[in-house]
Amino acid sequence: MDLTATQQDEAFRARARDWLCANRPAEPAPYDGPVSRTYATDWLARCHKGGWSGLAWPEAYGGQGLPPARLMLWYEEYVRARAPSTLDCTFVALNHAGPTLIARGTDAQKAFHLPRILGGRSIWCQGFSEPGAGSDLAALRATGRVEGDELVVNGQKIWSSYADIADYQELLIRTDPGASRHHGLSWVICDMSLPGITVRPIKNIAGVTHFAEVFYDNVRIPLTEVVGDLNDGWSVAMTTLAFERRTAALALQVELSVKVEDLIRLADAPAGSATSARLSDLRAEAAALRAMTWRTALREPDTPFDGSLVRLAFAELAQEIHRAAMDILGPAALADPRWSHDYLESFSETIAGGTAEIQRNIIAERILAMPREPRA
Amino acid sequence: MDLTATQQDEAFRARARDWLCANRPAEPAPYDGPVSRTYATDWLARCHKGGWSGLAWPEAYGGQGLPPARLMLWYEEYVRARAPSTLDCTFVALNHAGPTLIARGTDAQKAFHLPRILGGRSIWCQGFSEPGAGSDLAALRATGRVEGDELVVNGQKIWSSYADIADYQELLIRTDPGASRHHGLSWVICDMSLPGITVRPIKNIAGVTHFAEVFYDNVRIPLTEVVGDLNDGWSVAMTTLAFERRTAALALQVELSVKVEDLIRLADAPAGSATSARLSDLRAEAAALRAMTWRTALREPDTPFDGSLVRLAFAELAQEIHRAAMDILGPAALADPRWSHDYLESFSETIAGGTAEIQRNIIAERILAMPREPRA
Amino acid sequence: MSFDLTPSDDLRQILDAAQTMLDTHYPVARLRDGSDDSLAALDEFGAFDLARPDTEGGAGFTLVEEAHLHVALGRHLAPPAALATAIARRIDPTATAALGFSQEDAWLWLPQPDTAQALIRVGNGLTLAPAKATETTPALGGTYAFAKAPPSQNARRADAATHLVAQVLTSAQLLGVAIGARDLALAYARDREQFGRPIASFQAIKHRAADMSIGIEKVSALLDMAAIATRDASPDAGFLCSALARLAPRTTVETARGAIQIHGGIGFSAEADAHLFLKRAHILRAFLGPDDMLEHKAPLAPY
Amino acid sequence: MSFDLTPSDDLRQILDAAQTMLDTHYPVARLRDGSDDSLAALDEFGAFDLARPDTEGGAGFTLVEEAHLHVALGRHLAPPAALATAIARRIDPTATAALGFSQEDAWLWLPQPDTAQALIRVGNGLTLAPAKATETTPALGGTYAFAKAPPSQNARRADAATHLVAQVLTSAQLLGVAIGARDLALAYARDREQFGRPIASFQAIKHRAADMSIGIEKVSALLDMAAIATRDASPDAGFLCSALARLAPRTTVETARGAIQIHGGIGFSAEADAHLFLKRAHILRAFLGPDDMLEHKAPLAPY
Repeated sequence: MDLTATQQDEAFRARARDWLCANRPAEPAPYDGPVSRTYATDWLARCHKGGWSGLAWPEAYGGQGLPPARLMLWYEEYVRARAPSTLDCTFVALNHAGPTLIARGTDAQKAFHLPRILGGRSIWCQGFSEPGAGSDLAALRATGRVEGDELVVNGQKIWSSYADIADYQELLIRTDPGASRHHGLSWVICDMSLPGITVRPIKNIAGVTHFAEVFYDNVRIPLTEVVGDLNDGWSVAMTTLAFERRTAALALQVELSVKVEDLIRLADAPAGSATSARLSDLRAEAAALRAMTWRTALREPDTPFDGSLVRLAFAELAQEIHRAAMDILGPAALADPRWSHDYLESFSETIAGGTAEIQRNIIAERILAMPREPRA
Repeated sequence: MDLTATQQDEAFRARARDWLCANRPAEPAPYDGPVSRTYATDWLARCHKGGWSGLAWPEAYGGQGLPPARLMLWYEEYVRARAPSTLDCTFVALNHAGPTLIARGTDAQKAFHLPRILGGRSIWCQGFSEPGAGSDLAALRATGRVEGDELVVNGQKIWSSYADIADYQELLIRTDPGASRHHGLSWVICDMSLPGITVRPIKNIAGVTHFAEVFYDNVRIPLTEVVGDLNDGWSVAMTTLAFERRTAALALQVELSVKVEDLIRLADAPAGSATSARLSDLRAEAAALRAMTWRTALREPDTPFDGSLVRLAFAELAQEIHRAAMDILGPAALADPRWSHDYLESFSETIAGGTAEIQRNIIAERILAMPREPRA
Repeated sequence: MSFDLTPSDDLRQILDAAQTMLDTHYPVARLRDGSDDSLAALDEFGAFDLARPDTEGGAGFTLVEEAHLHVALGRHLAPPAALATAIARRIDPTATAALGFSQEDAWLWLPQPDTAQALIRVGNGLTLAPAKATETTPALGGTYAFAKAPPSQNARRADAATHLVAQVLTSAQLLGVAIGARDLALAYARDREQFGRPIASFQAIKHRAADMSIGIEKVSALLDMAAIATRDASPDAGFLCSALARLAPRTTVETARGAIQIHGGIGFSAEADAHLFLKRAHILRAFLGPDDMLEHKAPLAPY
Repeated sequence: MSFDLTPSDDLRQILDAAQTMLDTHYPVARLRDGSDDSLAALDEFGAFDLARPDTEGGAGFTLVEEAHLHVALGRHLAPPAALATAIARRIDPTATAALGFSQEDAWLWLPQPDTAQALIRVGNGLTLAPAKATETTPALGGTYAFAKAPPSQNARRADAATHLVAQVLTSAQLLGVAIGARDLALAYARDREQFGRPIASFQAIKHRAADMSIGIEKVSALLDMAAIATRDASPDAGFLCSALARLAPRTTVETARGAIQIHGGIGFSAEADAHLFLKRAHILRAFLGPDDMLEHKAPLAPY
């Protein structure tokens, strides 16, 4: 086991630092709406031009094919330079849709979409959750009926981030009505400009609009837009979970460490004080999260469910840091969006993509092999 | 709503204080074994002689018939005088067996047992739990077969406190093998000197022996020892839960407050320090527990299940106080029985008499009317 | 009997009447469409003069009844100025005040059409001063708007007794907020099904609800004792108010956090009301100010 | 590749061999009947010289392999002197030391037949001194016995590098104790039935086990990084060891507490092994000593 940066690593790090320093946007990112899209796509296009987009994507598909260690170095410099958060409207395309197409898409799908994604020319949103099936994807009810060479889609999705400004959607629908639970689903590329699609943005508790509800009224999608086999959508959806959790976590974890350091600086707590003890704990927790994230990135590419541990650890630490900031900074934090906005946004950490309760069930059942509950 | 002590109350308080000051034992109570019995019965006998035993029992049965407010004053003075913990081997008889006999016993049962209990002449233990039925009393399997005018008892009990030094046991057994769960149980007075009874003491994690396993091999108990009706034992067992929780809690709550004050004095933490913040929290929690206990005693004699809230609050605070002591006092606490013994004993708080998990279920289902889990 | 924690008939009647008034004029849903949140209905109800002697134009009740009224106000997320006004009347019997706190060298307050003054928390003290609605900054994701100005010279500080009253009434509102958040979460959990059963039947949800209820019960019991002790100027009033001020805000913030979590996705959206309880908890906590339990003498000392 | 967190084949072999040795000589059950807990088998295995260069009679491995060995020792609740001896060898290559800590003006240690010295935690430092088994006091309900004496004049203090090694190895043992406690609780929960199903199927138990496992995973990942950084004398070794020393004891105490709770009644009895893990956690925590994370510079600073 070794964690020594070679001369080449250090040269890479210096190159990344210099480029980021010269190119990162001066203004902070807008929270939502079309301006947030323009901001994010401009930044991605600039990264792309500089040779810094699709860092973890294979070179064959226009990516940089960087190994995890280099990704770690990049994201450390990225966050240190205070470049825009990676969790913007380009996130789904870069970390989810793109890698899914690379793994399971047809040549035509890849050729059309991958360059658009990398260059910041198309934005994707996710269409998995439904009002009746939050953490229980097996209960999805939106349908796609095969008619000739088209799917006719009806139903409703919810919690679709950036659906109001996205070009495409990864849409998971039930295409075999006879099959139950995880079977009979299909993963489809949905063009958001198709007739029959209505998007209703949902304001979140931080007052911004990332989420939307999407309604489908006889939306006709060509069968050529199905990724993987028809009715095999569950396995397609599972393909990229590991990718997302491994690489996306690297950047987000450094963001948290920086938050802690900012808070330590701002609080300026005397040694031995209750505040200093709490900040000391947060710093230790952030160091542990970094270690977990590195371990996941550098050691365990083939164990998909270990992701639940680091994911839940991340979610809880993110909330704990923002909560501590509200406790420590007092009234000053209430009207300071750096803290109160991020605090409110942090509530999504233990909800989005499966609640903390579901994550604990998964850890218990899949990693610890504890028995399932009896079904109702 | 009022909490003003009248002149008579103050006079009672002064009388209690003077008597306790003059009479409380000088030596601390031994942890276990026959010496602990002698210590406890001597003390109870002295209280009895002074007119201070059976304070909450009706006067008709030799008690003092004190209203809850007077009990509160008594226990505040009792603990302030550092009199022996009420949770000794006389506890079951005074707070459980005696009140059960008063409520449901025959005249003969009352006449024989009640004076013996009050005078410190007989010790009782509980015989409810079984190895396969910890928190699930409905799953009890020990049997009593009616043969003529006797019950023939077979089976096993566990977690029977002080069974090794007790004279009698409150024994809950299945007397109707055809009935299921809560039905067909009987509550029986079991003389611990009967042939066929074997007691195996169990050492606890604090290194002392309160608990025992009790084995019954064709133990013959006269039917006259059944309390309440045959096969109606569940309702008899439930009779005194409210009594126990209301009155016993008064003394235990003051004991906790004193622990906190002792710890505050001993830690001598600087203002603003992490330790001072933690102690400040414990003091506030102890004040809240006192308020809950008073409310239970002074306001809600007829709502049996509200007891779960105050009981769990007590259990968790007790653990938290002892845990804080171990954290704050450091290595010094490891070999100091005042702290490490009590710390280890405090683990029973969230286990004995129904685990914290069971208590939370009860609160959710009975107080908050949340639906039960589907049964396996 | 001098030891009695049973709510009196008077209290029950006041609370019944308050409930009707609050349901009519201050349903929580009113906050979704940012309706004008006037104090008029509360004023007409007599909410701000409940504990003043009838010889002085009040209703002649006590802090105990007033505390219970503020629990109900908290459940309905009544205008923050209602709390400030009830306390400010102890300083100026005609005051109608906005709620505020200090931040470094400035005062922040929540302006309201019918207030001309603000009651500002400054460290351990409270001060009443003229304050108008200047330009405002959004706070807590835009749910609140703060006015900001330098500290006024023309201010009156609250005395020690009013400080205790403020701790009692603010904690009472916090308790109400906690109860409201818990009840909202319970109602949602009973309705919402996942994996074929109501989520209220899962232990994770049940145990969280049980913990919320224990916290609520603690604060509720402590509130009664602190209100009685403050009313009667008992020697342990400071100790009890301090314990209350330490437990109430954390119980409420924790309960409101839990309520959002129990709601899942919809709890993170502004379309459910759960976040309104959380944000109010933060506002009330900031107004309640800091406290140190260890400065007080324990009631039964020396042990 | 210079970034690599995959355990080497060497490490796997050492751990396999250690496991066999520990299963044979140090099964946890040995502690129930107070058997003589000698260091002989560990010494013969080379546990105390694993990281010493082979030119100096060691096995030529590093602190990384040694840390993993101590995780295994922690799982088996190996004699506390095994930890003290491994660290003491950095001060005196022939030392065999008991584990100890200071209390006010005295030293307390856990005497053992084959130790003539004790490695004592004094505040932030470690000191090695002669120590014999004097009269002992029972500790932690009689599971341990402490010898007590005034501080020795004839003591050698550990240097800064050894201080870091002590943080790594003590935390490694704490991690092992946590894993052992968690596994014991899991095994029990799978066997034990209540209300007609294994208690491992209840969410309350599952979620607790999940939290234990997250804590264990955190400490485990941090241990690897801290051990590598300490081995390589990296600039962030102090930061990482400090983070480790802050998380490991609380994770282990919390996990061991949870293990007792999951066992229910039998967990409160001395007949189950759960309490042995809790008590060892307290001993190791006392030996690990205090730590303040904020004294260090963050690895990536300035941000």
